[in-house]
Amino acid sequence: MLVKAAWGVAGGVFVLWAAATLTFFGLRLIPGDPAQAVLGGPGSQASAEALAAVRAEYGLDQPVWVQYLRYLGRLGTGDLGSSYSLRQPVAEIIGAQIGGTLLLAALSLAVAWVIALGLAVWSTRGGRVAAAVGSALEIVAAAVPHFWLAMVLVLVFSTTLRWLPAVSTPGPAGLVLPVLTLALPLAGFLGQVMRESVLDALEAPFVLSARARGESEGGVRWRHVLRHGALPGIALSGWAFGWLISGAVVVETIFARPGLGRTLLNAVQLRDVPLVVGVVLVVALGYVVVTVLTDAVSRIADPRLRSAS
Amino acid sequence: MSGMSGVAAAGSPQDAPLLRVENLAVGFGRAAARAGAVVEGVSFEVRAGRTVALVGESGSGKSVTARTVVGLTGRGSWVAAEALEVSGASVLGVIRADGTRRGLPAPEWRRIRGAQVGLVLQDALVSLDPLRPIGREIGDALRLHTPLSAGARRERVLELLESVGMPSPAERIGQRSGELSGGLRQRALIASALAASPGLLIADEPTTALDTTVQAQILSLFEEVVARGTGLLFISHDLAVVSRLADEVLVMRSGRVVESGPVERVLGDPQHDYTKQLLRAVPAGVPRGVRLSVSAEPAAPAVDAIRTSPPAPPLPDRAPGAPPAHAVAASPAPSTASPPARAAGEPSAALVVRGVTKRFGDRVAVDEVSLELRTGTTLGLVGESGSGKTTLARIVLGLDAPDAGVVELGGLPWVPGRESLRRPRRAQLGAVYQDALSSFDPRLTVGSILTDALGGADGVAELLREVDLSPELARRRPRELSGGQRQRVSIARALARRPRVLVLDEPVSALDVSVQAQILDLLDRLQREHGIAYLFISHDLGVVRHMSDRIAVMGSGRIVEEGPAATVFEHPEHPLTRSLLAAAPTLSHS
Amino acid sequence: GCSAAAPEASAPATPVSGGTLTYATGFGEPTCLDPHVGGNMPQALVGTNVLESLFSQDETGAIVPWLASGATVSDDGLTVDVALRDGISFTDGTPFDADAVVANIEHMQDPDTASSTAILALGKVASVEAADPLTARFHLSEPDSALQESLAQTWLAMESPAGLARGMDANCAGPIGTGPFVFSEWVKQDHVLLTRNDDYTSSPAGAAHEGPAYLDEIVWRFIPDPATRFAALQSGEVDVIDEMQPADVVAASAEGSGFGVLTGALPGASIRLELNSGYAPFDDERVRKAFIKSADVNPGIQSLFFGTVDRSYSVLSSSTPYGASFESEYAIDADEANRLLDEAGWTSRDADGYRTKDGERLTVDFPISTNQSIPAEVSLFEQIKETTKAVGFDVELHPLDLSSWYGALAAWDFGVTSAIYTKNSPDVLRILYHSDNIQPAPSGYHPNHSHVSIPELDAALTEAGETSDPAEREALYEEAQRILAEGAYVLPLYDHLSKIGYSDRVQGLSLLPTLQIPYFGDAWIAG
Amino acid sequence: MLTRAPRRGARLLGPVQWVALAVVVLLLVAALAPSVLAPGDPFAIAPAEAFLSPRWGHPFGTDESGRDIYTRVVHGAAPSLVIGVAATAIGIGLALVLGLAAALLGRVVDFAVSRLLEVLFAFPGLLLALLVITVYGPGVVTSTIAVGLATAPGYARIIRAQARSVAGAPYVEAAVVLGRSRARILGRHILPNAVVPVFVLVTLGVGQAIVWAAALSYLGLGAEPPAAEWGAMLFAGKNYLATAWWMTFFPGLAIVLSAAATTVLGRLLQRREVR
Ligand SMILES: Nc1ncnc2c1ncn2[C@@H]1O[C@H](COP(=O)(O)OP(=O)(O)OP(=O)(O)O)[C@@H](O)[C@H]1O
Ligand SMILES: Nc1ncnc2c1ncn2[C@@H]1O[C@H](COP(=O)(O)OP(=O)(O)OP(=O)(O)O)[C@@H](O)[C@H]1O
Ligand SMILES: [Mg+2]
Ligand SMILES: [Mg+2]
Repeated sequence: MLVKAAWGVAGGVFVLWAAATLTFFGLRLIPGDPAQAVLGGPGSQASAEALAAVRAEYGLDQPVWVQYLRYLGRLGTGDLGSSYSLRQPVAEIIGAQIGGTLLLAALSLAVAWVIALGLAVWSTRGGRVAAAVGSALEIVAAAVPHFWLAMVLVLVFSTTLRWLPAVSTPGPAGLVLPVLTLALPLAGFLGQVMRESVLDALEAPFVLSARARGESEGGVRWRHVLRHGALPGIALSGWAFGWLISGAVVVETIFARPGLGRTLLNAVQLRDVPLVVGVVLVVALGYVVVTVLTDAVSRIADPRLRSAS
Repeated sequence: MSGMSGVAAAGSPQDAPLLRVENLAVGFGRAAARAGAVVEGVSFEVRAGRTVALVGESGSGKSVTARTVVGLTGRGSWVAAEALEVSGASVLGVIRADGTRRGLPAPEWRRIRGAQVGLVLQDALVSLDPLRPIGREIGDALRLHTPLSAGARRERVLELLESVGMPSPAERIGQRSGELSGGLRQRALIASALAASPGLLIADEPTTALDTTVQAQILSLFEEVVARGTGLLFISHDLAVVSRLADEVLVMRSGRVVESGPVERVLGDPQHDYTKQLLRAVPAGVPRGVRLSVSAEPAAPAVDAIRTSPPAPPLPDRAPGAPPAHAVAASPAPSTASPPARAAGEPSAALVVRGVTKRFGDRVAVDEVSLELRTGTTLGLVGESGSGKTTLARIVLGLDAPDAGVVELGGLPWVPGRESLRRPRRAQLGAVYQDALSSFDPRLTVGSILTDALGGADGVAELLREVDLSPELARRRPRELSGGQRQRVSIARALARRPRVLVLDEPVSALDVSVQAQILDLLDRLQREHGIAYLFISHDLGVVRHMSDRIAVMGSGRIVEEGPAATVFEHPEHPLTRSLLAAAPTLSHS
Repeated sequence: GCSAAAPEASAPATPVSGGTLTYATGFGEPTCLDPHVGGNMPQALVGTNVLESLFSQDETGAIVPWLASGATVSDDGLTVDVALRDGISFTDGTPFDADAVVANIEHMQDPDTASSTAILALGKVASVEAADPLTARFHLSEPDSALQESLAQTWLAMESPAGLARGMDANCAGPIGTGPFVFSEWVKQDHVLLTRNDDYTSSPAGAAHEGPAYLDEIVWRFIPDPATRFAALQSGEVDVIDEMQPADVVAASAEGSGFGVLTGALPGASIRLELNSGYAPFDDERVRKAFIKSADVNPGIQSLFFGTVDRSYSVLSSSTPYGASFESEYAIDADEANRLLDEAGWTSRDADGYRTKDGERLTVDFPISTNQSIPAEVSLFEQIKETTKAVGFDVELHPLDLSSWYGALAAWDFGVTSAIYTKNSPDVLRILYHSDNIQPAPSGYHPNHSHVSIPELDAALTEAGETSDPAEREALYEEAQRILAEGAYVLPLYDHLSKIGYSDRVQGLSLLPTLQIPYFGDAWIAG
Repeated sequence: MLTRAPRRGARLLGPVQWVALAVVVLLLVAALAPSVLAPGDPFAIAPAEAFLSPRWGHPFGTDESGRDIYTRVVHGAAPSLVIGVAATAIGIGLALVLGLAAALLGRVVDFAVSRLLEVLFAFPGLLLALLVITVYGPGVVTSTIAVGLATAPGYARIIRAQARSVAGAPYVEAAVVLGRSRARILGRHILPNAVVPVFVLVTLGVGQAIVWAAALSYLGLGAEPPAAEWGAMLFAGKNYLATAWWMTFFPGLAIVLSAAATTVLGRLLQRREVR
């Protein structure tokens, strides 16, 4: 178990290094001079001196491999550089934004889980109709683009009914719509997978065994089926994290929530390379952490994984 | 409510049988039309301390009958019976207008399940929730049916584990089924069925997935349970097992009981043709060359005939080279009867294995194995599960490279060596696998599989006929065939290039006895006709004995004993061989 | 003129102090709060209530003193003495005096500041000196009739010299002014917090009251999506929003809606299409004319803006003096357009119906700044694409983010574009159409997108900028506008309106006439 | 999760499947011959008829320039589908190369590709797309490529697993025993069996690709107005959410329906495949 964890961490570090390297060289592909970007993008016709000053400041006058090593060195110490557009250390910007995004993602994941599992367990209980309705709901939910869902939710709950705020407000009310926007499609995806394993579990001989032992229908679902349904949900949490971060880009923009997603979108629009790299790396780190965690949780929850590998 | 009145009507519970089934019918389909009946007219009783066995081929309705007793026939099923009583109380519930029953209300069923009737399901390996410790699974029955506290339940679970012979129960109680071997899982499952001390235990094929040694242990466990006064309804298709355990036996076929009575009478003096056929299909003790299967008689539920039309011509007509006496004789034939190839003087070695060793990490799967397979003969390879049989077969087939040792084919080096050098001589060596289906490319039809093997479309029909299949099957895909048909296609493919040696790794283990008998007969005939040498691997001693000229016994990667079949079986020398033989239940033929 | 509705009229209640007002802007978040740096609308909006200018304008557009008490122009027009009000301090305690003015002007002119707007406005200012503590003396290279108007803009607002001395990064994060509010917090991507300046003394002319503001603080939020912004106003999460959609203006103006709308035409240039006359195909006057004669915009303006704006035939905004209309030059005439294009050699048509010449399609690239052009405007551009397609133009719309759009403009990689230029003076014409401004400013921005280079136009604009005789100015500006209209360099569309929506709870809100920016010095929250 | 056994007893064509098939047929007709369903010009403006709510003659209403939304939604099928299919094709094409290389070219390649995939997985879909857009600037082509790239790692993982299991399948060993050459085994058994299930992935992927491409359009990074592309229509319509809901509702519905329908279809094919 410990060795496994150590390997997991080593793998994570490798992924981070590779992600950093990939972004570093990937963003070298941006046409034009990074110094130009520092001075206000392609529209700026900065003087040669200004450009030279910026190059010196950001080390852009060095050979690429020196820049790369320095970049790695800085990353190693947690220094993500300085944003071109906000003129602030990237780490500071991310530090200020990450909380909101993580909260949003965590809540959405939890809500999606509850909805998906609830729907899977409920709709496999009734007859054909409930099953068809459940599975149709999941497929449609998974097909709904967040931005559209967000608009429809705002139209219904903010503009028409005036129950919930349309933009993020400090209280919990402001979280309801963004969380729903992210959670519903995710619940669709998770639900499809969970339903499969719920159905598998319901057909499995061990459920028949439990019934033969005198277990009630509720007991069967609570003690056996629920866990089996939840397993793929745990296993997919790493993927769901990535999906939620993608969704946060859209949702934070629509609901005017501060967060990494919106920061990233702005940074992309301003071609703020250090900020883009910073956000991407932090997200990669988050993904790695979540993956290591879900692997561990999966292994605890499902002993079959332990013996298999 | 109706359950209570049932008790009153049946008199005092002590006199009543634990289970009384009268004229039971079960089906899947429209209840009103009594459509889709899979069980019909089944009647029997199980009393305390007695064992009743249900036998019959796959799909004959054994499991359905068992599940009906605890009301778990499943969605879309209907049940009708004159009586269905558990401990003297009817469990039929309300009678519907069409004569079928609605069954008891769920809460009443729950008071019966586990408490009065314990059920050990057919799929022992997957009948325990893999996510929960076995202690919890076993304790569930106690939680549901006894007022015991959590601590007391744990005590009782430990006792139960002890009583089913689980080694170091305190340790095992926290393990999940995935951490247990098949035998231990089966014990845990039996413990969970026995937990709330039900009077009646139903065990559905409890030993099918286990190897013979473990099977023997489980069977003695059942004997103990019955000795303690529990009634046992035992389901199996293995007549040998049944003959050891049961007091009474019901032979089922297509949902009906064709014959029933005390076990000695039914197995010793079968009246019904089907029972006879079943008994004859058991290869154990049947000498080489004697047919096991009855040629397709109209009443026989030929599994292979499901989609085959017209039925394959009966064997005797198609075996011109074989002495007709062998083909039809049901009486023991002289074991000296030899096919033409065997008669041709001293047979040469078709395959020689010398000092072959294979390791997987620390585990030595095959350890210095040497064998010789003579032309036109069969070498049976037996051994416990995991003893290295398959690994050896793969090495012989040139699929895995041995760590040491050589294999020679037809006197020339075969393994180790480069595949490109082996390829031209591949035609000499064929293989038949246990899981025929997965050995076929799912996208190809039978025709193209055989065309591939032959290297041309000519002769596909010929080849199919050779294995008693209709040439029309060429258009089908393997997954549209029955198990027996698939195995025939697999054999046909192996024969396509007229190999001198066939490696058969458990070729009949997945098949029903009657189908198994047909395949064994087919193999026998082919050997006689073509003089092919078989390396025949099986864990079923009966099958191996029936098929082999010589026997090699494997244990932990080594060949512990090797010799002529009769010698090995009648005078086993190695302890391992003896224990294997002892564990194998045998059915004494009349 | 200016159409700022006076909300006070409808609610003659007594102001109450205290409370927090939330403002949501659609202009985006400035990257630097110091409007000297660069100089765009987002900076002016958030800065106006913090940073004050030397002059202001009244509702007629006339210059009135603010931090200055007056100005004297020398006879040759080359020296301007600006007298300063006494007793005003920046919120960091630094006194406001002539040295401060000098420090500010020098800061704006310093290339390192990377100013765009201020440096252009100060183009004729050679130097500034402190004649005495309360007199700042501007030395001009040429007479500048628009100097005081320029100095009235927030982009030339006065900041504490001590603040400027902190360096660019610190000053960008919170410039220090004399206004009714101070920058007290900037949570990037979220909000800027303005808190009351309790020592406030320098209310502008026309303010409803003297002294500190009523509001405790203003939370300045950034909600880029207009629909979300309006939804936030409707649901009461924010009190005031800007950049309203035309449809929302109609909804919020309705009686009993619970909301009000303040509108005012931003001074400077009207919203217009600039035809890039420096490069093909619009280097040919006939092609430009054909474009203008085929771009039928009136029906679209009617329907897209729900009657909230009027079609303009003038390059200058209706709130800027000396605007001249040349309606006849912009009459739609498809036949004439076809004739002109035939004459210009664009005679054949390709399979898609677009005109071609020498195998080349009559393509007009139209980069659109998604930050500057509101959606209704983009829709109008789509309609222009459709109507000009009838005579064979292939207008290709390219919505771009700000930096790409600047990039396209800087590279002259466009046929037509629409850019906003807000300036409270007809001198905006010089900035936009003088051939000097084909060259970019230090920030990289070249305001003369039409690439107009006509000596007579340059002369008229220069002269108008130097003379202070109103009649002469009017004649010269009219001449300049005639040249632009007849040469088909520009297609005026409508006034750039500032559209501020507010909840009924907000009282005393007004627009400062200079740039039509909301002024919160008098605002208070009722109930 | 994408390649699992079919549910026993599940009916192949229930009402949901029929509806999905109908939607897919409609989609194909709309994409290949839009004029059959909507003879009008999707770009024809009529400012006088702007913002009409759904009614006779304009079943989905009109937009801010008086264009008929029904016509635009129908004509929007082709570009939206092309983007979806092209993005999926890019993703799967790349994934095929990576996945097959990993599965068939030996341990070293497998190790390298597997690590690369792990790394790519650390960039969530839209982030990868945004990175690509940062480098190459916005536009339809970029966003198509971006979505394709973003989906490639997921497909590659599935294809690798598929190819590996096929390469180790008993029937491949059976072919070895029959003396088939490596090339023949690869061509006759491994590739067809590894690649055929990929077509199922395509159907499952197109719907999601449409959704992601629309998301980029919605963020203003995709198709340019006045393109009749669903994402771009949503982008334009969102400004009139409170006053003209039909401008966003119908294009959104088109996205949802086509994504859902292709998913159902993919499931159906998957079931046939594994059956
Ligand atoms: N839920 C069900 N729905 C429809 N048919 C069923 C169902 N369960 C069993 N059957 C059918 O009932 C018949 C009897 O099945 P059953 O499982 O009792 O056979 P069995 O004798 O136990 O065979 P085996 O030896 O293979 O376990 C079979 O034809 C089977 O297909
Ligand atoms: N590829 C492999 N890697 C590691 N260990 C293996 C591998 N193949 C087989 N073994 C081990 O080698 C031993 C022999 O296995 P093998 O499959 O040959 O047994 P077997 O006699 O065929 O058993 P069974 O009767 O269950 O089929 C077992 O302990 C098995 O776990
Ligand atoms: Mg059974
Ligand atoms: Mg084996």
